[in-house]
Amino acid sequence: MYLFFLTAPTWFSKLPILSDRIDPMVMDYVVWPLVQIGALLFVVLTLIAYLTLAERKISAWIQVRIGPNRVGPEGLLQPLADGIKLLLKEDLIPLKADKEIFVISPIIAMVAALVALAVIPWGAAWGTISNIDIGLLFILAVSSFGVLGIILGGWASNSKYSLLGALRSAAQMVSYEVAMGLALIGALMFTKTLALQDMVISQERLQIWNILFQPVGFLIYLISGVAETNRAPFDLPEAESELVAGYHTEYSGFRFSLFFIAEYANMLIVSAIAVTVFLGGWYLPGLSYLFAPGSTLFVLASIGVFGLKTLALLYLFFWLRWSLPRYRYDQLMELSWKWMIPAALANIVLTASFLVLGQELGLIVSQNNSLKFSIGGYVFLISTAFIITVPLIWIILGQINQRSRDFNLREVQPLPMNRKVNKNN
Amino acid sequence: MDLIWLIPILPLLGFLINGLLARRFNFSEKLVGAVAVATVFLAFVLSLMAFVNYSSWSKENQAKAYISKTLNYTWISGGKALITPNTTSTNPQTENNLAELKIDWAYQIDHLSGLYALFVTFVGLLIHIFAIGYMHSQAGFARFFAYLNLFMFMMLTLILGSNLLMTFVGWEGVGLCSYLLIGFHMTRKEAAEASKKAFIVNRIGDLGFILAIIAVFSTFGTLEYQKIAQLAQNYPIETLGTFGIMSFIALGLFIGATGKSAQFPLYIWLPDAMAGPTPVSALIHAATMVTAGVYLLARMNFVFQRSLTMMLVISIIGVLTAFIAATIALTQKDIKKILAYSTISQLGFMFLGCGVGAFVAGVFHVITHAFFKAQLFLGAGSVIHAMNNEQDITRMGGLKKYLPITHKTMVVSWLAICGIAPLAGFWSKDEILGKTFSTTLFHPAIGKLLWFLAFLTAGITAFYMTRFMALTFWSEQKFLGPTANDGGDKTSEDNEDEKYTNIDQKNEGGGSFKIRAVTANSMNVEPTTSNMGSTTNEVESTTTAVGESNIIKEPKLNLSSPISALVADPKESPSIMTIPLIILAFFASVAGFIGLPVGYNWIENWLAPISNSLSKSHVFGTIDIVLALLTMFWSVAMAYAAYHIYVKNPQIADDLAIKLKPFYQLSTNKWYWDDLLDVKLASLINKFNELLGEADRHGVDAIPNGSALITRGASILSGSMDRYGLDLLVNLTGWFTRASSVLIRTFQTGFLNNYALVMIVGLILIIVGLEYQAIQELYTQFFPAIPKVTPTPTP
Amino acid sequence: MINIFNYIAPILLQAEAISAPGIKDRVLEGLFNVNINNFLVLSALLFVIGVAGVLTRRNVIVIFMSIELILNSVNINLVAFSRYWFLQSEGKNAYMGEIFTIFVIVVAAAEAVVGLGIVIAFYRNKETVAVDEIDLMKW
Amino acid sequence: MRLVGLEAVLFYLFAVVAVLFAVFMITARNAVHSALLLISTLVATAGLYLLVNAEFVAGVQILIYVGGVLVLFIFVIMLVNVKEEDTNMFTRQLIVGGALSFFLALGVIAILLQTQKGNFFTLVSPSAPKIEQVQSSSNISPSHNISQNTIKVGQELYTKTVLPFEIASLILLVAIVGAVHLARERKQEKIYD
Repeated sequence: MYLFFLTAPTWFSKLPILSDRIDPMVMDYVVWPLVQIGALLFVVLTLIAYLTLAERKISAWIQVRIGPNRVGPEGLLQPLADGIKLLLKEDLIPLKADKEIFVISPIIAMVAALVALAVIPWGAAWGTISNIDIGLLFILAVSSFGVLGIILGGWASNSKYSLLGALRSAAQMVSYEVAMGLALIGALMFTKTLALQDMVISQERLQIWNILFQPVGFLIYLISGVAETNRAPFDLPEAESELVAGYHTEYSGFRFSLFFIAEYANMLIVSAIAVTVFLGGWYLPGLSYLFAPGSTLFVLASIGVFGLKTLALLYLFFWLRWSLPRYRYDQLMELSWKWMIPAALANIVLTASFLVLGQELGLIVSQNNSLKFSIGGYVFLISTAFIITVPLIWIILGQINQRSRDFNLREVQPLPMNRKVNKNN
Repeated sequence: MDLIWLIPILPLLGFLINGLLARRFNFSEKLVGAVAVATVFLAFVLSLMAFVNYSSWSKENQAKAYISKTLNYTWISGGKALITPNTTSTNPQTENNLAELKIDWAYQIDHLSGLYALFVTFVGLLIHIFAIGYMHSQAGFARFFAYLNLFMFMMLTLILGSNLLMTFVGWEGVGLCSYLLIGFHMTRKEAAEASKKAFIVNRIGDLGFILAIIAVFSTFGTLEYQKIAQLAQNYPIETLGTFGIMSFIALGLFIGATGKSAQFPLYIWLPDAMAGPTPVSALIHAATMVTAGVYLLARMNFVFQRSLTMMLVISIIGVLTAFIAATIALTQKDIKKILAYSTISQLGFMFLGCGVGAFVAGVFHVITHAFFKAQLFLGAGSVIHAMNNEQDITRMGGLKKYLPITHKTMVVSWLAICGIAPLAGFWSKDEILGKTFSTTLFHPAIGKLLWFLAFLTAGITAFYMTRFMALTFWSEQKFLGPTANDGGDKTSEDNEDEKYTNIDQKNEGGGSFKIRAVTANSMNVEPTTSNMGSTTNEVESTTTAVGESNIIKEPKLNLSSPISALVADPKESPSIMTIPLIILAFFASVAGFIGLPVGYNWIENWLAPISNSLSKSHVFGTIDIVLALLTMFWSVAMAYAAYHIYVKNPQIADDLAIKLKPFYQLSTNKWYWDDLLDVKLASLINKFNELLGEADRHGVDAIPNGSALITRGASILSGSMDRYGLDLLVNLTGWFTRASSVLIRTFQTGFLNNYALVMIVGLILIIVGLEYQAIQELYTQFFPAIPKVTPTPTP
Repeated sequence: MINIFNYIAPILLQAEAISAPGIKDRVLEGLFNVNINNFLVLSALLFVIGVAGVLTRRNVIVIFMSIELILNSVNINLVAFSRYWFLQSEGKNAYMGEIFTIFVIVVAAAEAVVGLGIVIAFYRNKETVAVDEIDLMKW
Repeated sequence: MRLVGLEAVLFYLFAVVAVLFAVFMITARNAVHSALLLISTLVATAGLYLLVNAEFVAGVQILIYVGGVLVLFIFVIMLVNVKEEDTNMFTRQLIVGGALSFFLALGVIAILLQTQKGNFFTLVSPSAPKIEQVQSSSNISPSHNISQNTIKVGQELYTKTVLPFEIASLILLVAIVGAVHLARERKQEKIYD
């Protein structure tokens, strides 16, 4: 087993209460991670509580309303009130439900969402809990557990709405997971690692954000991310108007709130990964001039930068939800298989070609598992990404979907009358 | 430079995209064209980069060929093979005369292939661009570009391949593409037949090539060019009259080259190949594919130089081809066939150059010829396009004012092919002529004779090219101009009348006259024009009519298709077609400066590592200047004569044709070579077949008839035996099978787990069988009371 | 290579006691000295459980799952030997086991996809997935 | 290869979980329960992979099995919607099959015991190498001491085993096409064709 926790900062290990009694090794690998985890859980859970408030406020502003403003000043205590309400509600288990799975599935969803938080690089140096070799793979693997929670929850409720929601969710998430994974590969070619902290460091070393090399990848990732978290306009598994509430129709009280927290935590993770992979993570050009790299202030500032970027993307999530209508189910599938996945594949091929070409032209040097660009290399890669890749992928998608009925708004040809569908089959 | 493997692969990619996806996804013409042009353009850019990189690289590496490491794998690995090298060779690969048959699929670049790849991709690029305009809104647009891209892939594989077998693959591939593209309008009979002809004639040459490849391997034990080049140095030069292994290889390669480059006995396919679309003619049948033969000669020059016999044969064949084709071109009427024979003639020049040891001059002429001939073909394409697919030059004339750009650019190429001083053709052609005159390979008299024939041919070239230009552009207009466009309103009776009157008129007199017939739908002439072209040819070969008269007997008077009349509204082609013309014309005028005989001869220096030519010692002297001036004046004189005859006094042409009737007929009938093949040879074979048939019918048939009688008798006997003896056995077998099946079929339960169970039983049996002793030992450990059965210890 | 568990393990197992040469402690240490054989036994057990599932269950889908279990037991062997070989051969060809595992996973996924497709097609016709009702191929 | 200390403890934990849940899996009445138990077994196996430093395979195992294959299984179970098998959970060859499995287990383990004789549960001799001492690591920057497993596997995968890799992708393609063809209804085919 290799080391994957990061060591404690000096100011922590020199705290007088601790340093006398505890071995420095135990301090680094037991005490400090526990402190970090505790702090992270506190911050994230609080944040999630207030994200619900933020969503209601934002939706209110978008619809020119005021939003919750009764509980506390400007409604700031609303999350607390909601939480108490959910905790005190009666805990129902339907009679015909599969009891074990009904109980265990919200826990699976919640745990999967929270475990993924462990590897996200929240900040420079000690701002991160752990940096593991398979970081991105770990996130994708763990988030696939979340799917399991939703499916099993829907199935165990023994209700047709829940089952339909679960089925939809299974198909949707499996589909969009493919697009999501493929969209990230283009960026991986630049960072040359799966470890998330190393990804940020590689962007810091190149002094650029990957989104400039990977506009298509970023877009695909973002769209798949929205679909992966079951947010509008892809919220078919819990479509209120069709399935009552989808997979969590039968859930109430605390179990329901677990699903709810899992959804918001997933949003947070998707945003954080987008920030890490495409938007430079905690790296901000010029930050190292303001604070000495490695200093405590620098780490705090980097955490702040990461948080701001993540919150900006979260705002985008809310904005999308209250602006766009829901997709139809076949449109949803078509979007994944006919648009996202071909585009992601084309993006991979083009990116790889341009990287090889750049190396042949001498603009890019690859050594020790990292890339080095000359000025021409930056210009070459960014210009090819925007001038060649984007239009070419648009053309390819246009060709693939030429006969598609829904997306290019053509007249739907009705089936001819003499072609009756044989109902016996 | 490692990216040279991409140069061929890119067009292949274009081929795959256009060939596989275009129809499925209904690609627009723009997209198809963009894909095709973009791949070729990238290939061109890569060639340029590789060329530049290689030129600096080769200086540091003793001008070795550079083999790309990126795409390089063992293609054929066939173990050891017995070869027969000569005793003097010290080949490290061969021990005990065994060589490893290991052929790589690798792309290499050296001085020759770099140059070739550069001009092939460049000319190809321009022709691709031209073709977008030319093929506009024709059926099979995507198919056409897919074929063109495939052709580029094959041609570049031919050029850049690092061994003979890869070249052979490319060789066959370009033959295939040529076949596909000649027969592009495959619904038309003559196109289909022309494509078959091209393919079959090429096969004859390819047989020679295959034999040569086998001979090369059995001699050298390798097919890599670099190794052959080293090993060939160990062989002695086979002097004139001797015929050793080197001569054999050279002969095989030369036969291959003869087929592909349309040399004397096998040239017949090239004129017919003009049934393909014009850009194809320009790309494949003028600029690139047909020069593959010259490429092969230059590539394998170290072998050819070992055999003086074959050098002489090449020279003679080359000069004969040049002369014969030039004389045929004098009287052709189809705009593209003139150019086709001209191409054959120029190829003859190239072979002559190679034959006298001036391989550099041959390659030089390939490049200059590629530019001006491609330009001429594209110009012809532009003319055809403007004339609504009319191809007969005797019906054109006066196009100068309609097609200014085409005309100007073609004038440049015309001057270039005639060999007028500063233009490209002059330098290369005169280099060949000069090298021929002063060749040291053969007896001086042979050189002089070859030179004289080539000299004559140069003049004839000037004559027929001037005739071509004159009839197309400068002479009187022979079709209805855009003002007479009201013919479409006429009734059908009128049309019929006019048609017949026209034919009458034509039959009455020879001489040049204006065709004024108008048919109802002559304005929307379908692309059936090579129909016309071919019928004119047919008629030509059978009629005894004289002069330049257009005696056109339309075999079927079909009302729906126009017969002879022509109303044309020639307009200059769109800029996508004219820009390639201009670029090519520019290169046709300046390409000669890469091979100036005085000063810095760039191409000589560049190709020096490839061909340490035998006639290298020749120094440029006064005699060359005299010869060059002589040739030029001779060409100018002939050109003026042609101008005089065809523009100033058109009737002279007819008079001349009557006076020189035998020669005229010889020329129009293509020296009766086609007839000899088609009629005489075919009828000879037919007669032989009939003879055999007779013998078969009377002599041989008696034997089967007799045997049949015996058989019938015997069958009656054996039938009865069968019925009573054998049937019993068969029935017994059937009964046994049925009985046993009752027992066996119970095992087949159709129950999945049962089958798995049987599998596991087998697994357990295997374990027990294999590890019997181990289990037994274990058993005795736990139950020591039971004695061992086999006391032998486990190994 | 920094092995954190090696650090914590002595605390956990009371290292001082073990290092004393008592027979009982040495047995304990031998038990907690996991080598390739333990992986082989685990793999064999999972394999046999999978086989038992294939032989006895009626539901086709569960049989498929048992097959996945069998493949998984093979993967354990491959990965364990990969590590074993890594230490024996000092890193040469050490990752072939893991790579082969990836291939096995890929093939398992393909097999599951096709198999489940067949199950759906069959269910559509006969409305059952019980394996002893799928016996159309018997005599 | 030696796993000692906490690693050994974790090995036994994962091994027991894997075997126990595997047994539960083949005896569960409900197919969904079976799937969930199989997932547990697979996750425990992934933990074993982590113990022997095969991080990448562990990640792939979870991503593909849990995220892909088992979701598909559950999806199909829901789609065919089989009622619980009340009486006939096992086939009629339960006893024979169980016995054979038992013999198989005996046979396999017998072979293992015999061929690896003396390597099980033996006493560790006092001269056996001691547990490695942990070195201080507080000064090493984080990006340099993480495992290189992914990089190594990737390098070998795309150099030495390129051809099997391509073949595997081909198999996947064939499987996709086959599955689509199998699972598509006649009705759908008629509409789309």
